Amino acid sequence: MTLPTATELPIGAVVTEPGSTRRNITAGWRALRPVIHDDRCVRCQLCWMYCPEGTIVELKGVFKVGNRTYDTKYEINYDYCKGCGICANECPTKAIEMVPE
Amino acid sequence: MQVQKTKHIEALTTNYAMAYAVKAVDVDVIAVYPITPQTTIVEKISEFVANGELNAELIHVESEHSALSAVVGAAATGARVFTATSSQGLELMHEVLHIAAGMRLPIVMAVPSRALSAPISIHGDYSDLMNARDTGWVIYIAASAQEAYDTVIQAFRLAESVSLPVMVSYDGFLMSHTVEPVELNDEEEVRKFLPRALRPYTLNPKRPVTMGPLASPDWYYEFKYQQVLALKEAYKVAKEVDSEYGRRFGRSYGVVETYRMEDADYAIVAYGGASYGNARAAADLARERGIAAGVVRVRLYRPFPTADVLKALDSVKAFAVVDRAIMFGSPAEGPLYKDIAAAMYMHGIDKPALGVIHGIGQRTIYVEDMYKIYTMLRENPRKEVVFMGVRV
Amino acid sequence: MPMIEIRFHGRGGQGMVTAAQVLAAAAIIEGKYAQAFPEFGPERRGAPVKSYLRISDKPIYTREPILRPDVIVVADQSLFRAENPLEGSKVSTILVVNGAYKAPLKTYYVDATSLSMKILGRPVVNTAMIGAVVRATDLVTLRSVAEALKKFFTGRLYDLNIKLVETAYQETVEL
Amino acid sequence: MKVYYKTLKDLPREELFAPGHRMCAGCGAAIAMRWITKTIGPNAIIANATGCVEVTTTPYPETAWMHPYIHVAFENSAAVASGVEAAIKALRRKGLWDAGDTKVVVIAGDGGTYDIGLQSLSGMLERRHGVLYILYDNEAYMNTGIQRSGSTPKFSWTTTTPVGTAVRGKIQWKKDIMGIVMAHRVPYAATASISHILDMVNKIKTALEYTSEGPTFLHIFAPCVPGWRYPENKTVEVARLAVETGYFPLYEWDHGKLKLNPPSNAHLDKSKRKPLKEYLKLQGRFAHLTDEEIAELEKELDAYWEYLGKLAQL
Repeated sequence: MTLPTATELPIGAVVTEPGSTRRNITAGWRALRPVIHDDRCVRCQLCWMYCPEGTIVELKGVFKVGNRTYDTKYEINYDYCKGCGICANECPTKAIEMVPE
Repeated sequence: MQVQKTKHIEALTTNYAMAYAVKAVDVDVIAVYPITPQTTIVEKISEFVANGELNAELIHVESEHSALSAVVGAAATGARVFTATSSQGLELMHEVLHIAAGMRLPIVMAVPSRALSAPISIHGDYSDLMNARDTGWVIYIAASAQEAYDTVIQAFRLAESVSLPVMVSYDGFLMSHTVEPVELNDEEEVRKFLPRALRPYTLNPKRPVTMGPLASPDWYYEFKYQQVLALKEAYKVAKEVDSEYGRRFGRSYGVVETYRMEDADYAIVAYGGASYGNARAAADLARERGIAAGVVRVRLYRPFPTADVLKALDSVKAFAVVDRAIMFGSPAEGPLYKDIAAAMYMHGIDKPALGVIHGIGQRTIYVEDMYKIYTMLRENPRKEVVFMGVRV
Repeated sequence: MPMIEIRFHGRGGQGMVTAAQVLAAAAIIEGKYAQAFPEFGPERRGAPVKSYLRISDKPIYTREPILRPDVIVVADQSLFRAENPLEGSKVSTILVVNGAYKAPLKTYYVDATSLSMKILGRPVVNTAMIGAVVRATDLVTLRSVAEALKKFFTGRLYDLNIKLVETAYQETVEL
Repeated sequence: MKVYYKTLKDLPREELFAPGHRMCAGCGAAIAMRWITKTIGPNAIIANATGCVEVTTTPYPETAWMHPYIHVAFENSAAVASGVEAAIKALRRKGLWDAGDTKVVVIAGDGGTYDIGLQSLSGMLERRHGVLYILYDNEAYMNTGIQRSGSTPKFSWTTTTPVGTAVRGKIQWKKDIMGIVMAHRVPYAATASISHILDMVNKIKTALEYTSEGPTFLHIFAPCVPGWRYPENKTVEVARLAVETGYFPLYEWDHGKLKLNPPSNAHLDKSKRKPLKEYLKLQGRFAHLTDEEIAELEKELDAYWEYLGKLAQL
């Protein structure tokens, strides 16, 4: 890859694209992968709240799980999950399982 | 463009002249911290703000490190900023000097120069400035209150044109506290000379950017090279700004000033008011006594005006460089001497150049001593650094 | 007019730095060039201090201390014991002194301390000495001095100082 | 504290701190950053001190920040923020500010706050700039590889307070930064923990709104996986135990009144606090502690609670 020259770069090392670390996929950091068992999820939001990377995605809609209906569902954005396991550790219903990659 | 018609001349110290320039420029944020001999600048600015003559935010910081840090923050936010310091204060700022330049912020700072501790000295020399000379700032050294006033206004224009911070320095006490006539510009005209320009990047939630990131070896060098290019550009732009200022306000100085150099055999190269002024008087004396003497004054010190200095010294038989700072342990202890020696070497010029260290800790600079330098040049032209006026 | 060099001798607190600055400002008001600077130091009240004034029709470049003064101003006679205010004087040098003092120079004197006490109620002699210098040298007009003083004093203090300058001007005597 | 968010449902949804940053897996500070950025909303400028957060979030040419962000140096983030705040004021007065009511927020670690940045913090507080200063406290210089700071607790292992035969960990107590800040008579200062998000975001919002009166301060407890030597899934658990054992009380200083917040408001009664050992035993940095040393820490903690109780009665 050819990197930009001194005159091509913005002056003063200003980073002009907000939130651009998104280009850096950190999935490769992960040894264990969290898996949400939706049937055990009670939508308490704790995983979403505590994820250091913001990788727990909250979906809105109508979700039927067994005989219960929820207006939210939680999924994991594996692009950025570093596999720390805080979500699994904090889950009160043990709905998140850490499995080897 | 028209030269101002009605003259408004005030009796001002150079420090007060700085404050008047800041007022004319309509600065937004000023960091205020006392240190001798700088203090009367920020006192006068505080008075202007207290009287409603200057619409600026004063930040009464708790140290010089914070003074420069605060104006870095304000400049990054898009404000026009100013601060001032001397001596130990400039030393305390040192870390942030590099950062301000690396972030390419158009900060203007006044530096009435003063000796460094230890032992403590409140008196003038250029040790403080010379320690800051390679930090990526543009540096002017003025020789009169009028020039210092004009230079601050030019400095804002230059800083905002090339995105570099600028220091305007001059002799501590020998100028900072000396009352002289200063012709003040019409403030409306100054503001026309310095229109508010939208800077490409500022801290603004409407256009978020990140400033001061971490640069890896793949990226860092290019930003440093950008600074090299910017200083080269500043050499050109400083001349243009000075010319335009001359057309508008009737006063310009060039980047290098010469006195009686047309037919001079021997020259003194100097910077600052006392060294230059007394060298001028010495040149007059020398000419009365049959020596074709002249003076070259370096006004723009960084970027170094190599071409102009070499041109000024082109036809002399020998010259002396007088420095009011010591670079300890250096092959030549005078900082300006070393710059000129390097410039000459790079251009294949070889002629006798005497380095003279003088005025350290404001040891009195006499015209007679300056005259002696001309006689030394005539009688024994050589390459050597001498410490004039020290008891050994 | 050739360059005139004046050296002021006083003690910290007597206002000799201001005296040089006021006269510089007066000269500048008259379109002349001037340069006023103190002998710099951390000295506090009471210490002997010098200040310098140059006035000329042409721009002034030299910044060395005044070694061969055309005028010497001494605000306090005790200074003759503390140092030698007459050092470097020329045959033509004029001495302006607070109170009668016998010196081998053309001398003008005024009882600045008494006048200051009477008019200001304080022994701050600088403005009285300004009046005496103007009388002795005619370097600037009293009108320019009055204009220059506006930068240094306001209100009642301005009025009193103008009165003091004028009174001192009138009461200055050539020895 | 004003309650802006009553339940988790009320919490701000928009993410304003981008993933892909290089903070450690399980980083406590990362949780804090997510919630700080969400809570302050987009109309704010962030000044960040040198530290873990700074180097891991701004690897040129990328940034995790979606706010206007500036990093200058280690010790001066409060001074930089003072300049930013003053600039907004001056530019607004002159009609040159187009972004409305923009807030200014400092984010700094314990090294940049307790130690090298204390002077500029004090200056900013004394001058009463309308800036929210947020300290994320991981109790050591983690960016340089776990060296002791003024915030490191007594007996803690760090690389500069190793556990040897003659000296066993840090000798001195942790500095009372909140006491120092409160002594500046700021309108609002509070402690918060990444384990108690609802409490934390309400404090962030309260502190942010109070910047219209002057400087405000938040002390956020943010555990560090490599520095404290615990498994990376335990970050929130460690933080929660710090609160529940009374090691890190949640309280706020609101216009001169100190108030303990739940669950810490019950902890003046020692029997309501979990044993300190439960907090210590999770962390490798305390693994060498003897029962006597733990007893000494407990004794000091009791004294601290007595002091807090007196403050709360003022």
